[in-house]
Amino acid sequence: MKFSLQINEGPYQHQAADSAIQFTKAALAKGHEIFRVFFYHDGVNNATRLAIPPQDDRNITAEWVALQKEHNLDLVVCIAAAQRRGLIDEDEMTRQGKDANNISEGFRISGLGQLIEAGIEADRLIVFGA
Amino acid sequence: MKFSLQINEGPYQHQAADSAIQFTKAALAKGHEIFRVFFYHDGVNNATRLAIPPQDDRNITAEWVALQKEHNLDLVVCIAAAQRRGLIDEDEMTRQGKDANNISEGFRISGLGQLIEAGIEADRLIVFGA
Amino acid sequence: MALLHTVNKSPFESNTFDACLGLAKSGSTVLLIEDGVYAATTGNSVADKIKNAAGINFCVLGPDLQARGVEEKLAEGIKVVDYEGFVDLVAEHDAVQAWL
Amino acid sequence: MALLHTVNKSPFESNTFDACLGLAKSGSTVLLIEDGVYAATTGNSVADKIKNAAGINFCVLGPDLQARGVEEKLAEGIKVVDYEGFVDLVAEHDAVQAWL
Amino acid sequence: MAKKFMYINRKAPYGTVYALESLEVVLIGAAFDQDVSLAFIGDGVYQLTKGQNTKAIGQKNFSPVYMALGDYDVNKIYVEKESLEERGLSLEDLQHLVWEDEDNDYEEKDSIRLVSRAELTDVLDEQEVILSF
Amino acid sequence: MAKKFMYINRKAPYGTVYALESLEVVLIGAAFDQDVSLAFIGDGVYQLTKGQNTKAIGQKNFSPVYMALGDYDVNKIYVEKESLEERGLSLEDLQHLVWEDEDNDYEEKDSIRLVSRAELTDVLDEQEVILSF
Repeated sequence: MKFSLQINEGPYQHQAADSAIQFTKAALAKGHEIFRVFFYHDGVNNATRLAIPPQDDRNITAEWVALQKEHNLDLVVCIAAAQRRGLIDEDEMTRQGKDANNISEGFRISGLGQLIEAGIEADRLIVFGA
Repeated sequence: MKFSLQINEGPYQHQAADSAIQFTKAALAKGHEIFRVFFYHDGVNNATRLAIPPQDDRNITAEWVALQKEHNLDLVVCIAAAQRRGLIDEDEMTRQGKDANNISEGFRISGLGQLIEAGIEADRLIVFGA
Repeated sequence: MALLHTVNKSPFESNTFDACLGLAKSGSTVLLIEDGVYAATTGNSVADKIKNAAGINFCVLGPDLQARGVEEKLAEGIKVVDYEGFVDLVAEHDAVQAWL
Repeated sequence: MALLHTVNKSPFESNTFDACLGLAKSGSTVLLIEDGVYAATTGNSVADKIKNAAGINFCVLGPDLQARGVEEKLAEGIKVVDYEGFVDLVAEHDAVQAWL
Repeated sequence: MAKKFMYINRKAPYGTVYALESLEVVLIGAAFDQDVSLAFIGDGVYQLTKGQNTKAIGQKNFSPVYMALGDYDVNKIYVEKESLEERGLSLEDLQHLVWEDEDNDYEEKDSIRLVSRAELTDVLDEQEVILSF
Repeated sequence: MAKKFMYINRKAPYGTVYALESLEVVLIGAAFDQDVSLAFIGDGVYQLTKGQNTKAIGQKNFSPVYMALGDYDVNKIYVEKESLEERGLSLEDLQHLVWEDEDNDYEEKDSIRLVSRAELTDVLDEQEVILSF
């Protein structure tokens, strides 16, 4: 079956970000397809490559990146939510005249239409949030 | 009177970040001193210089930076919470081998002891969160 | 000693307001802010809680009432303050407990 | 048609669980996850709500129960699933409503 | 074939960003020609109140945008009756949202459907994609 | 002069980060020689349950750290009786937290003080700095 996920909260502050990863791993283990993971609201904060979690704790972004590489996941960060919260990629950095960027490899920035499409194309949409 | 603030939530997602700014402006307008503003939990996300809010909306980080300049505010970002969430300054970037940093001017990164000190030194500590 | 309590959650969605009332001492003040301001409105299922909380002073942040379009629903006996009034309340009380 | 409802808030702190029960149709399933798992424990002030919700299937996420140290308090009639069981529930129902 | 999309709004405006960011999805989603409904439940009904004035809190007042939903063919707006009553509100306290029926000489029709909890239960049960905010 | 610092814990562990990050402040704060108390109210009482096992959710189990509070001279830990009862819990369900009284031949004493809501109201009323999580 084809699943899409929407993630509304950032890493660490709410368990939603963890639950989404555990769900994704289990779905893939059972042979399902993840059509897309869409990061919205504070969920965009999952996509930073600058996080340095404590060594004895999980690294949520790194887990997504590893899953992305292994399963070629489509990890999409909402551009409007990301701009508001200071998550930008190299293109945005250049376009907006900023001096740095912080989006991790494995994630791509795009519009809200990608969320609607995720709902249309997948058999199920599951929302994780707070 | 001397006030300290603790801010537990990031910008936009919760009004706590806005309320804290409005409170700070009102306190300064009434002639009170702000001893320190301590950003903890997702509150550290207020300190990014990479945010690009919509043009017709407020820019929360820019408001803090303006207040900091005018009133020489001590805006302190919790280092442990910030590292977890990908908010780092130039020193941290170098030390941790990261390729970018995103803390805005006007904020400084320091430890939780600064929060305790803020409670000890100020006449009142006010917490804004969700 | 008298504490200032702040409540920023809707009384319809969260038990925060109830928790505050349970631990607010007579003579203390409860300031309703953000989504907490709905507790200051009348004609609803929580209105009696404020009426029955003897000895507590209730205030509400006017800017948050106005933002939500419920200023005209304000219940009796609740003082409306602006952000400067919020600052005064903090200064006038001995400490602030934020019910998050 | 049958929906899968997920609830991730504590029934003691938030009205989310009540809101879900109010709109869950007979034949649908409610899966308790994260802080929502406390609703699956027994001997407390919300335990009757599950007993009285006729026609609803209740499941709870075991990993979240274990994390919180309340596995032994599990009420009767609630099925424990792991993350793979969560995935199965999603697949078996027609759509998922997350009560956030 | 169009899918049944339901946007569930359960949070008050301004206290959190969900109301605003939900509205943004609805507007973008309108371009996709799906069968779209919105439900306002619990504190979500506060999103639709008249007379919102955000000047003193420094946030943008996005409540006028709800008036534009009809122009985007978003005209199935379910408001739960019990949620209104618990909050001491009636339809009079909400904005009057309308749409123009182009199949019926552009007659202006109400977008808001006041429904009981039991009726809303049946509406939810038919949905294929449920976005929660 | 030492100030009366109160840490209010009202949230369950793991669902949000507050319990963990509150504990981090308490540990750092212990070095400042203030008059420190902790209160566990509402779902905060769940932070102290025995037998937490977070392996399957991928988070770190920080519950053993509460056992160390006594070594940091953090030994005024108020647990609200009514909050426990509403949740079907008793002291038996919580970790047994102790401290060693160095003024009394290092006698081991209980850190948890089970208090009624009315008693806790008076304790809160005396505080000078209240940190909420």
